[in-house]
Amino acid sequence: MSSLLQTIEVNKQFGGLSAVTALNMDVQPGEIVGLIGPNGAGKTTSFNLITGVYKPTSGKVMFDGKDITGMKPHAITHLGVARTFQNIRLFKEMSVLENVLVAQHMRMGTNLLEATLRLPSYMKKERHVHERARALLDEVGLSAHEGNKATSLPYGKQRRLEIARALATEPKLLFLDEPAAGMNPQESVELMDFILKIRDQFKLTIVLIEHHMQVVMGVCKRMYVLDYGVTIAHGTPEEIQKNPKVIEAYLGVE
Amino acid sequence: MLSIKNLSVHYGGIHALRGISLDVPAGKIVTLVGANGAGKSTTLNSIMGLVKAGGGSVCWNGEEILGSPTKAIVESGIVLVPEGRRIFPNLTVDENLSLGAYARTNKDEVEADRERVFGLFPRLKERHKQKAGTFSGGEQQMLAVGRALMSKPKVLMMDEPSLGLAPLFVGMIFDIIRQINAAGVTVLLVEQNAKAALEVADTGYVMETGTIIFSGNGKDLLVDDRVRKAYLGEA
Amino acid sequence: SKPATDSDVIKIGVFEPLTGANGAGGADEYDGIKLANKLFPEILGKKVQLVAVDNKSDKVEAANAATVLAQKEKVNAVIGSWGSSLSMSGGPIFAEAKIPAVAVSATNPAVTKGNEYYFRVCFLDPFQGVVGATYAFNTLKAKKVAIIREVSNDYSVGLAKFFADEFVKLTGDQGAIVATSDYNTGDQDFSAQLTNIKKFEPDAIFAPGNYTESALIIKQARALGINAQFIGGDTWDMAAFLEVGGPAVEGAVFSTFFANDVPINKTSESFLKSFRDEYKKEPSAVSALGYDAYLVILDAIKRANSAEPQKIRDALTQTKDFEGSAGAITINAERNADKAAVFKTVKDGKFAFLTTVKPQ
Amino acid sequence: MDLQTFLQQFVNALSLGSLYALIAIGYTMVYGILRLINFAHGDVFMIGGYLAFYGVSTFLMPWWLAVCLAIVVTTVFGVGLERVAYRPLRDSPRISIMISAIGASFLIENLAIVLFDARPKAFPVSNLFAGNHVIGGVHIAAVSLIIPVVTAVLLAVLLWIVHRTKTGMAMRAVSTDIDAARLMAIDVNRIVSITFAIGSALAAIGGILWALKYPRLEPLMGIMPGLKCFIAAVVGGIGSIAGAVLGGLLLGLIELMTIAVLPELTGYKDAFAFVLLIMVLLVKPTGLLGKNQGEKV
Amino acid sequence: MNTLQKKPMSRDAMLTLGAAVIGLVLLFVFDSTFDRFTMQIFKLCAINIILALSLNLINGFTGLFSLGHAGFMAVGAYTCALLAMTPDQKATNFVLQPIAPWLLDLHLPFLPALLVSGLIAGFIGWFLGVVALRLRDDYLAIATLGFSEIIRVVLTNTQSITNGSLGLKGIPRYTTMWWAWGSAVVITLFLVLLIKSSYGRAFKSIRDNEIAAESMGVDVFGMKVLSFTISSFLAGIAGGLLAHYLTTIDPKQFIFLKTFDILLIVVLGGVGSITGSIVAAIVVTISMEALRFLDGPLNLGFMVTNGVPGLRMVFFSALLMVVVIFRQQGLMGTSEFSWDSLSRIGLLPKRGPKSGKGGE
Ligand SMILES: Nc1ncnc2c1ncn2[C@@H]1O[C@H](COP(=O)(O)OP(=O)(O)OP(=O)(O)O)[C@@H](O)[C@H]1O
Ligand SMILES: Nc1ncnc2c1ncn2[C@@H]1O[C@H](COP(=O)(O)OP(=O)(O)OP(=O)(O)O)[C@@H](O)[C@H]1O
Ligand SMILES: [Mg+2]
Ligand SMILES: [Mg+2]
Repeated sequence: MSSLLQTIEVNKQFGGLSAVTALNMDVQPGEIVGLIGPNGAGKTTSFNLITGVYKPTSGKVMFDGKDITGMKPHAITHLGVARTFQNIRLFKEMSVLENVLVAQHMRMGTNLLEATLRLPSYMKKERHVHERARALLDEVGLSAHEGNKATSLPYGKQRRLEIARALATEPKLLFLDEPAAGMNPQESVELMDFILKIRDQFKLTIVLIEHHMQVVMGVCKRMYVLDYGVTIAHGTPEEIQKNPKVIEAYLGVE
Repeated sequence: MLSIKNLSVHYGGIHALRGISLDVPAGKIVTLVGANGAGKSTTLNSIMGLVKAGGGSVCWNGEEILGSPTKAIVESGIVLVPEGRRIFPNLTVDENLSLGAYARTNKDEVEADRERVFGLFPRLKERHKQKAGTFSGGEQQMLAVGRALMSKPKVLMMDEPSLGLAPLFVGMIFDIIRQINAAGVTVLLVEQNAKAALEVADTGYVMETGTIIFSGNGKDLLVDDRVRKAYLGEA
Repeated sequence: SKPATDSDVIKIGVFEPLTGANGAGGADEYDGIKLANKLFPEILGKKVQLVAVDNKSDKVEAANAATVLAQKEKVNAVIGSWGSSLSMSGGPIFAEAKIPAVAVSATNPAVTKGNEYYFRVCFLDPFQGVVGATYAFNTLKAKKVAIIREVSNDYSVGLAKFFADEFVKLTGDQGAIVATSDYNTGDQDFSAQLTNIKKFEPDAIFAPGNYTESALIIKQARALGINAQFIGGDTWDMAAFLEVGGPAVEGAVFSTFFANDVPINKTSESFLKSFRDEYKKEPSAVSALGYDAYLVILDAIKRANSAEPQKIRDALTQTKDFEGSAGAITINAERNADKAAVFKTVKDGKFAFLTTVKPQ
Repeated sequence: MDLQTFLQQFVNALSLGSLYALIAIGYTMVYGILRLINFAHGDVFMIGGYLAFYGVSTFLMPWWLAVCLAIVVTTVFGVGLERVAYRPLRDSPRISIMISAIGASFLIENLAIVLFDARPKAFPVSNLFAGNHVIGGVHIAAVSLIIPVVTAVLLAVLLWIVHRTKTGMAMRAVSTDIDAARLMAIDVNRIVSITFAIGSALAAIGGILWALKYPRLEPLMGIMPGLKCFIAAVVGGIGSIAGAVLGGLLLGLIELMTIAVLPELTGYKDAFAFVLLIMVLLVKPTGLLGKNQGEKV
Repeated sequence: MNTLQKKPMSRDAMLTLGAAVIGLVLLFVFDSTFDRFTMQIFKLCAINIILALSLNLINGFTGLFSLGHAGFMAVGAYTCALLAMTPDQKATNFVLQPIAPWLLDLHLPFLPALLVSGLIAGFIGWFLGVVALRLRDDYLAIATLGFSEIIRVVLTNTQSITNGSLGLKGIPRYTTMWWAWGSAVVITLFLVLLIKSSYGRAFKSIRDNEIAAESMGVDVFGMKVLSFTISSFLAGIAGGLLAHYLTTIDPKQFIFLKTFDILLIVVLGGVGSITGSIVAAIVVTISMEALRFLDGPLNLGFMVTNGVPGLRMVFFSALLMVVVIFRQQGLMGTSEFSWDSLSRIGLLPKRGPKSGKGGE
């Protein structure tokens, strides 16, 4: 099977700092892949490089057979890549429902005229995206909050809203940056089930950054370990847990 | 001793602290562990007066300090090493350290303390004229700790000092915490790295979504099943 | 409220910029109007009340202010405004309300053109430009003139054009205007323009524009070693021109409406005396004109024997040889005053009368 | 253009540019610390000029006393302005603070119109500054010699304060991270007040020098110089003192030398500053000496 | 409107329709009973509403700090005036330098002229947007302010097209009550629908978090340019209406301070609230007139002061500061008028239609 995502020797430097060095990731359709490593290892930066937020200093990013290196984030999203953010980035002044609706704007394919004149063609699409948005909110258990301001939600629910919003862009590939952060152990377990469920339901491929080992080990078939921007290991959870380099750099000696 | 009662903080709609209470006895190391967003940083920031508390009290040696300006709190001997280091990147190491001693007037004592910090972190001495922004993460963390020590703290509060540090440095930071504490400074430590933190701590508090869910002796907590499962990533 | 004509007071609107960029000019005109009102507070047995609105040197405000006078205050006549463009902003509003307006010092031809209700007691820019050029050519014997104009000021641009056309005609030399430089209202540094002009070694420099900018221009020109004769227009006739310019403006000549050192008639004498008593300062030309505008309206009311706006307007068109403080006023068919221009110079830090030039 | 004309134009430009530079420094200091476009800076500048004027002409003080008093009173005024109009908004959205600055600017201008009268006043220039020198056919006004000297001296003093004193260190700390500065027991309000004091004193000096060079005062005289000097500060890289000086000089040069070379563009002079600004920003969005502060995602 | 009515009538739609009808009747009543002054102010309210709304679209809803509005207004005002004036009217204006021949005979009825002025302003907005929208925050603010000043300077200097500083006068007074309020209502409706549409959500998402918006598939740059273009288009329309309201325009009145005036309205009303902008535009426009008494002599009961010109502006700016400091979110914050909010406070049956225009 051909890879859905491939990064080829991707590098990123900030001034003198090498945040990511020679990243070679390969993700097959339907997989759930983990990305772990100490703070500042370059995990979030890797996400940013793939989703177009940063431009790689060198290297190539291939998605679904296309070279997407240096494309604008919205164009990459258009191709079917979605993400959540480590430091939550919701649309603060907008309602929970609107947050999800925005994410569908791109897929609506309306023009300004039909949207402001509310032509029947637009109203049909509008009804459709509302239905979908509500379904997604239902999925993440936020239906009751749809009219509230996004920032009024508690932390854990904000995270779920971020996921719902990302799903609304109809991605093939989903990047989750520390989705379990701020969730208690019980919620984390539920999150594992949720991730597996959406993968099947939406036919997703998922790449996951997570410090919560229980979650990562539980859902990922394969994982990459970064340290100082360098990929120090990759393999199955079992292999990773035993890898001495990983234990030294990240997991710590038990 | 520093004693916090029923402290509560809101950020707009978010109830970040829901009335937490904890004690930091003089001369001890107390640690606060918990997941991302549990409210650990908020606790420290509201003690320092950087975040406005919605209610509760913070007593320091019997005096209420909640609501005092940050300047007064620092001068009374409580010092914070903030999350993410927050060193001044455009200033040199020397200037950063001098800022730590900003409120102090006795030049000789300040110079003596500067030497002490340099003794602790020889790396800083080597590069004392360098701009702090060009430092690696570990070096920046040393500077942040050194800068805090320059203000001659009675209570040193540290917010995730091991953040972004190589394991080697992490070990070193915890050694330094022990050293500082041994010199008579009370330490309130916030850590993601719960294991290391609980190992050095006399007392540990575990936080979850704005409340303290349990507390106890550091070593006891280390072997506590709930802690092992939730925070140490051990099944 | 009841129409003013039925009541005991006659309202005269004062439509002036009391604040903003033209505030100084507006205030000077207002001084003259207030003085006239104090000396001649009644006509036809009715009290004359001044209603001042500030048009803030701003066109939108001017339109509003004019509407206040015309519609809310229902004034019988209007005096003002300093600044032709502000007058033009109010013009259509007065015309629609059929209320006569008398401009004091608005010299732009367009103010009264096509507006049956707008009059003025001063001469026009084309006239002023022509007499300026004539003076430069005949009296100053200038052959080469440079012009520096305030490009964002319609008055200045217009005057420069009328001057240039006439001067070229007089000399018969297409290149008689050796340089034309521009600056903007409020500019304070003219050194670059002046240095450029200096190269052409003109005999005279025509610099129509606001008095403060003009004074600074002359000052900077002298500092750059330019010794050419400066010629200007009526806007220089302000005490502040002397104060800002200091010794540098010594010898500058300009055309204006009125000379306070040489009273031309009885009205001038009494105006000068009362003005000095009232304000303890020398009147500027526009104060005299403001005074005259008020008197011209009163005269029209008297002749019409009515304070009805339409009747005042009709009487105004008949104004003939009215002795104003700044000379005789005859309103012509274009509702403009045929008036002589006065040339003044600066001598020993004061304005000094040079000559009078009558319209052909 | 012959050499003499060129030199004359160049001297003109330097003289104007160093005056711009002087005012731009005050702008950049305030902006660097608070990220506030202090639209009222030009009005503080105007107040400085008027105070010196009243000192000399109404209270008949010797000019040096009038100048010193004007600087002191303007400084107090600037500090007061910060207290009343900006401090209550320190943690508010940027647009609120900027509106407050615009409001303050309107208020000062309108108050000045009521108090000082809209009519321009002639600034009494002491004979000390009224002279004129001719060097090699190039005419230089005495003020034009003084201004660059004052600018250079003030630049040196400021660089010393900012880089060599404890207060300066605190200023730099506040400008990078207010909360971290608080943690150092720095009294942020005091530092901000000091910054405003310096900024206002510079504005007063600028206003007085301006009035010496262009001896005319009017309530709205600060608007255009204020805007242009802000542009100079942005062009140089906002927050950078050396950048402000560079920007000011550059602006003076561009404004006057463009006219010198292309006299037919004189009418467009007011647009040069903006064209320069936009070109610089498009090439280097943080100004010539500005530092890039990207957002970390 | 049509599409709204096609849907089955909800309570809100009926209320809205009712309010619209009452509004229409009131407008008619006002038009035939109000005096000219009141109408003049009333019309200005409508123009200010359009200006405030268009600036709010870019500053409030899209979160871009733009200070270039005066320039786009100027473009609209000049375009509309030059197109709607007859060749004769134009020729009389261009006294100094003849009008460019191609422009002389270009003549359109008011509506097409107004639309073209919007389109040209929009086009310029689009072009400048593509250039400037790479900048952010203060840098964008100062660059857009710069563009607006450049436009003004160009208008001052292109004499054969704009008549330079002389400006244009005698512009037909086409802006009747119906045109002013008609445009205001149509534009309000357009903006309400736009903001409620998917595009409106995209704009707001950029304001709230640009990086997230980009990552959610919103073409941030394209959307910014779109919002900027629409805003310029509307400013151009407002400029056109203003030209035919004032009947005279010149470049000076479009100085950048004009943008600040509009910005103040937006901020007073609440950045990001359509209702707020409308209410504030009306309140500010009316109170500027209502406070005019401050400039005249004041009777304080115990004493009568002399007129202090400028006091009104002092009072107004002080008021503004108080609002900004003590109620930072403005009158409305980001909330909008809705029928529900009325019924919640039990006011619904008694509500007048004027505020009903707010945000149906
Ligand atoms: N915009 C930026 N400018 C400069 N340096 C940056 C930028 N973004 C990231 N970095 C640096 O790149 C390095 C990697 O950061 P990154 O956020 O990718 O770490 P991470 O692995 O996601 O860590 P964490 O677990 O803390 O989220 C860090 O040293 C960080 O400071
Ligand atoms: N300035 C702020 N504005 C709004 N919400 C905030 C702010 N700072 C923190 N919060 C919220 O308050 C809650 C507690 O945050 P806090 O930073 O105290 O957590 P923490 O325990 O220190 O987490 P971490 O391990 O990530 O440092 C979180 O939900 C966070 O999103
Ligand atoms: Mg990360
Ligand atoms: Mg924290």
